[in-house]
Amino acid sequence: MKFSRRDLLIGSAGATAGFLLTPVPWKLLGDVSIWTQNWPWIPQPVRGPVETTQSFCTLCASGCGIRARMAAGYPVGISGVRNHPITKGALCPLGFAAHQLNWHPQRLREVRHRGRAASWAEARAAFEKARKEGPVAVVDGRSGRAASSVLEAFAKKENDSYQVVPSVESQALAPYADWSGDPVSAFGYDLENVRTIVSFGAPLLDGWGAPGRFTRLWSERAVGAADPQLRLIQIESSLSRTAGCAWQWVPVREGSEAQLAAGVARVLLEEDLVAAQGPMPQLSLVEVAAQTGLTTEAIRDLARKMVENRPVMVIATDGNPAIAALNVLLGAVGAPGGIIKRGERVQPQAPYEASGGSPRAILLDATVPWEFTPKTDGEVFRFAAWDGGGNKADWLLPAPGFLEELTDVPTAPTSAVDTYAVALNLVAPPAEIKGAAQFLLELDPSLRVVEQVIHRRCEELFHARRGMVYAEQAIAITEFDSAQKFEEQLRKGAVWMDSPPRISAFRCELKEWPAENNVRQGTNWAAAWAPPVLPALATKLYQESNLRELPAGRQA
Amino acid sequence: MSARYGMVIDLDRCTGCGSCMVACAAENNVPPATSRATPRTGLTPMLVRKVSNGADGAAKREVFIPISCMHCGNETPCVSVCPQQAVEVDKATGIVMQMPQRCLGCRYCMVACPYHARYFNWWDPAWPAGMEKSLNPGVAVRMRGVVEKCNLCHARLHSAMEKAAANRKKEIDPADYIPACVEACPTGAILFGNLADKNDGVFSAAHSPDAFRLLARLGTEPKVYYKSGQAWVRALAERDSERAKESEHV
Amino acid sequence: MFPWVDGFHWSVGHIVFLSLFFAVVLTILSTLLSAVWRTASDFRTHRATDMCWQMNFAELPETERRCRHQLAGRVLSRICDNAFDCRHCLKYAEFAALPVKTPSKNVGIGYSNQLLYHRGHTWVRPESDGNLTVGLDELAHHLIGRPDSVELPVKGSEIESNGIGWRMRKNGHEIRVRAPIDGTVVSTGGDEEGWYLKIRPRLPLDLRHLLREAEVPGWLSSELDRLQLQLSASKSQPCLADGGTLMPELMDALPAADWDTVLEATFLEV
Amino acid sequence: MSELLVVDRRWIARGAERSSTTRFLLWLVPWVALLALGIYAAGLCLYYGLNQTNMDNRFAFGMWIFLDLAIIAMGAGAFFTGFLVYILKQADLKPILNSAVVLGFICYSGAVAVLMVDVGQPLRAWFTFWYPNTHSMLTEVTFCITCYLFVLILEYIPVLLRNRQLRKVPSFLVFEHQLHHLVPVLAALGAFLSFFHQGSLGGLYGVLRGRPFAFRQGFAIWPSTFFLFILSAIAVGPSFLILVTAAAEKLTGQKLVQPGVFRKLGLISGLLLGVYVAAKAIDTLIWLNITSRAVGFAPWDFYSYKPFGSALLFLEIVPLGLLPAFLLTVPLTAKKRGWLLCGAALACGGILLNRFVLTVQTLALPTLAFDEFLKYIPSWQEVASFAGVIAYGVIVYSLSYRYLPMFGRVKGADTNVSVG
Repeated sequence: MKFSRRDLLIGSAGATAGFLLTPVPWKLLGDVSIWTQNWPWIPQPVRGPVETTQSFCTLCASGCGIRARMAAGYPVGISGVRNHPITKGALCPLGFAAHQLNWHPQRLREVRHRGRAASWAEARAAFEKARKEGPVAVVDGRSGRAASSVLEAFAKKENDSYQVVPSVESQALAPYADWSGDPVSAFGYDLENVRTIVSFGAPLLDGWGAPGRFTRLWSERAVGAADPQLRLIQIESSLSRTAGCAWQWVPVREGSEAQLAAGVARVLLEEDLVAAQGPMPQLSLVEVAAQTGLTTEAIRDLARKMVENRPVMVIATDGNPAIAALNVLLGAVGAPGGIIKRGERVQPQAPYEASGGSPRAILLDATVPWEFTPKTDGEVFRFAAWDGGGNKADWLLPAPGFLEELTDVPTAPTSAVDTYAVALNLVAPPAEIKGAAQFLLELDPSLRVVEQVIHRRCEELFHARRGMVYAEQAIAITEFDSAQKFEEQLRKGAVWMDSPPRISAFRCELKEWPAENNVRQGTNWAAAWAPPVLPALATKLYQESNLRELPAGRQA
Repeated sequence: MSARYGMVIDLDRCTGCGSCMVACAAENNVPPATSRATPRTGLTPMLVRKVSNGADGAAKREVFIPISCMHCGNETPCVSVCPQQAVEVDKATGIVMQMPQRCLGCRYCMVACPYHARYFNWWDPAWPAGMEKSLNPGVAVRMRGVVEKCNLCHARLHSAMEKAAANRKKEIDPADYIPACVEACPTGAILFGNLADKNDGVFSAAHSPDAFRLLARLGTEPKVYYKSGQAWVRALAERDSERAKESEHV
Repeated sequence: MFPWVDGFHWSVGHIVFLSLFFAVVLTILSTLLSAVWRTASDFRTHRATDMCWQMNFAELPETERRCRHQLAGRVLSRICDNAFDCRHCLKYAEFAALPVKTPSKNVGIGYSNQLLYHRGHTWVRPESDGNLTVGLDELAHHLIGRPDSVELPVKGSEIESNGIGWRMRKNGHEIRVRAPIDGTVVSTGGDEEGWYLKIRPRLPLDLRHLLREAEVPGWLSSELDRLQLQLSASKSQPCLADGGTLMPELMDALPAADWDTVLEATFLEV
Repeated sequence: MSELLVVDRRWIARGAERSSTTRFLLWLVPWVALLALGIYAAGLCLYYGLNQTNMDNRFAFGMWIFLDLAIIAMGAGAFFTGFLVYILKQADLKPILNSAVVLGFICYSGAVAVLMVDVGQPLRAWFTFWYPNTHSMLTEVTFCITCYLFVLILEYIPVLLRNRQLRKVPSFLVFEHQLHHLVPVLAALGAFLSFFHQGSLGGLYGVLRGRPFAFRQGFAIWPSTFFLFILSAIAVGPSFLILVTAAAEKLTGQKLVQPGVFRKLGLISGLLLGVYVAAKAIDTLIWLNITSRAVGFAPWDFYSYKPFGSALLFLEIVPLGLLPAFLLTVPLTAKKRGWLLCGAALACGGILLNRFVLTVQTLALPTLAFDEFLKYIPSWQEVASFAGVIAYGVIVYSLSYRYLPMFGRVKGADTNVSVG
């Protein structure tokens, strides 16, 4: 039998029709659709039970309360804690994606020596060798933590230096420390009681201090009324986020903020708007007007508005004494709604200078801002969780990342009251990770470990019997039976807050009006962001939208 | 249950920090940008847009307008255009739901949306190695080639309903269902609730004299309201409202 | 799509839309299937061969469709509209009665007045036993010469006039020779025998459609003209040897000519 | 090579004058290269995703949709000529029917191919059939175009089977004959389907409530653009047929159709174009003064952005609308081939511009008060993919012209054999 073309045609048509009648093509069609919905190369979340744990964000000194949703041992979602007495549920945009940071491609997972892989033993040997040659310096980015006390103890023991890099917000408080003799760490802003805030470029609504604190106050007291309870006057050369939201924006010429402060001081004194009598600035009002680009009338108006609704406080973006001096003039130092001195229940460590000459090695804790570069001839040992690249440190030592380390959270730099909290190591760190305190403890096992320090501090707080514990509800510390119960509560994510301080007037003596130095422009949201990298989702803000610029020196 | 979930966003309270955008992306497993992504190819189901009043110098003012899906309640533009029913309005909640696994990626709905609140997955979703462990287990990752948008954190609504069902309750506890952006806003600028409930805070806020909706004249009944005490901000609601006012003066 | 598929709604719009869609799909499918079905039934009822011939005939150039009466000079000009099947021609009798005007001339190729010719260059010779012998005419023989192979129908098979009588191959060209009459093959010959088929004709016997006598030289000379044109158009070599006598074994002699076209025109293919 | 020459000649209809094999191959070379580039570009888009294009979330439809709409309008000649020949019995247009079918097949298959690259998940294309949303204009478009493509294939098959070699297979020839008998059914079906999908392509944008530039009021469920698109498509289809046929005549140096066919097509095109322009003008007035005003959009919201000024609207209505309508209908110009072709070209240009405005300008214009005017320039992948479709069209048309009876009875014009 021969196959003709006709047979072939009929055969193939029949086969096609027959095939369509079988379930095969329809099953394949369905499978294709399911396959396209679950392409194997698309990552899918690991399904499983989700538990919620409360802790604190330790990426900056603000110590915001966070609720971490944990699945399979990893955080899968971060949100704020509404019951936190200071941050009240707010987080900065980066905090919401902070749980991704541990997986950042720049994550340090091994010891690196000048760009090459090295071991902890080598790092330890190098550090010990330097320490034998002379003093070393230990630099802490956030003093007051239990780990800080380990660093300090280590340094003091053999007459090494212990240095502290103050936060941006504390730098602005430095003049008051100079004038009063009290330590900078003791000062805070009594934002809760102020009615007029004059900000000289401080990004109050854009990453200044804890994100929840001032923004909440502003939202509750400053928005929506022509004559609000809280007036925010922003003095800034460009329309920043804070300036845009301010009750009044005073656009001054860039860098002339200190001159404006002098002008305002002159008006305040000349028009007897304040109780203080002096000192009178050198600059005349006309000179100030010329330098700031404002009219003399605008300056007079500003000064009058400042005292219209008291108490008033001036907040600077750096430690410019001319601006700080305004607070002295306005009587906003050591008064409600001004610069106040905290109780300092947990004493931060004061810097300690070694006497044996320049340090042979410098150890930078992971809290030290990435931009901070010490001047030294010796080797630099930098602890960091992420490698920001382009750093001069000789040794890069992999430090714990987000939620990978047990640490306590002392009072935030701008806070008006003392707080204390404990952030647990919720996430198991990669194998090679070691904190600075742990590193030093290995060198000197006689030091007290972080956990012991926290334990000791809890006991001290418990015995002082002051303040409240903010857990699900606020509980007075006096209601706790024992220090142990108190510590347990803290370890569950509660925060202790001191009773509102009695305002103890402290004296700032101003002999003459300070020189009007140039003022640094307002730092933005990310300046306070100590890690050298941004969470992956920050691309939403600077790359996938026009909302923000990528901060200089940072990468996502 | 017959709710009409919606939001009232107080623009005077928005500082443009961007927390809502990041919290939204984290909650919904939105991937970070690839190196080539731009503001026009990004994935931002919640997007804060910066709008200026056009003046210079001291007269310049800016406002930040968070824009997500408006969950239009009438003639929902994206629903009727989708060729394969990948978009639908949930009758029980009023939420406009996007089903990515049904989506063909034709992008007709994006063309239809006057608010540009819909986003196309131009790239395969990718995270740095290991970061998939940080994904939210409640939400499936979308694949390349489909459209996505805000679905008012439907996974949260789902778990709130599960919780209510476990407690043998018909209605969910409003405290259990708060979308990520609402929760994230540090100034509490976003009010969320049931617009059909006269006792709900959003109802009165939506009916306050300062409240307005974007392009309300299109008649799509968006369920996201905005609020501002500033006239120039309210004027952003419609395209020609400023001109209309000018002509009134003439 | 269907009531049991997700997304189906019992709404008027949905039902109307899908009904229209299914109606369209059914129309398309039934159009296709009915064409297939009709094709199959055409083959079943043996209409297919005739249909093919009719369609091919319609595509032939006018010069190849001239009426036998024009060839014989009975009429000035007439195009056949019966696909060369005079058995169906209503005017046949009328024209056949007219006097022949073309003087019989030497056309340069042999033919016989005893043979009946088909336009596909076959001849038919009635035999005494009532069978018909079919062979290739001289012109075709001159063209092809000795075929490389011949594929004849098996004994007992039916052939239909204008259908394929037999196939030959020559120099890579397939030649399908049209059968001049309907009938059953009783024996097969070949090139050597000088005939190819012996056919028992289907009754009643009607050979009216075949060319005869005065029509043949007219037809052959016009065919020779066509050949000369076609062959000289492609190649400049002479094909008619001295004074209009056709060279034998032309396909071998002029291998470069456009034989596809020549053979198709000769054997009435399109 | 000589083998190829023989095979090539063997497939060309007997007596048809065609260029030499070498010339034909040389003609094909650039188009095949372009097609290969197009396939490569489309492959990039399918493999790496649509990030290869310059479309984005705001310009979600780009050049592809514009050109799809345009070529589908141009392909309307297929159904409209079929409608004229078989339903309205305009037998004198029959000689051009096959070429209209081939042209329609090229336009529609090309458009469908581009659409398959244009969607993010081509493997899910069948979802539209499985879960159809019958309210969507795109569903209507998808259903009708797919069905119509099958109709076109069925109409193309008889042309294909009439090839010199294919017709030698008796079953092909008989099938061709039987299918050809049923073509009036297909023509009616094609007219029905085309009516709806040309319309729903217009509706595609007309229903966009969220895009006041495109949104139109209408009748029943269809916006006015639905009807304008049908009208404009049947107006431009014959013009495009004229242009392509004239181009084929120019390239082959042969007279393919009688001048009367051009005249008739031109007249039909011109008259319909006139009606279309009038309807379009009325629609524009209603839209500018009532529809878009009602939702807070004024004419200057649409026409104050360069380069999309009101000049574009004028251009579309007068020089590319009224003018060709006159050129194609007024005997003085319609009689002259040059003017006729000019009119047809202008008519095609007008419809191209119309589709461009509706697709691209709609997306470029702001909707929110704080939206900016957008720019979009297609990427090379987009351009190359589309150029590939053009090349595909040229190749299919060239092959069809060479091997198939495209223009009535090819043999009729054959005068190789003189009467002896």
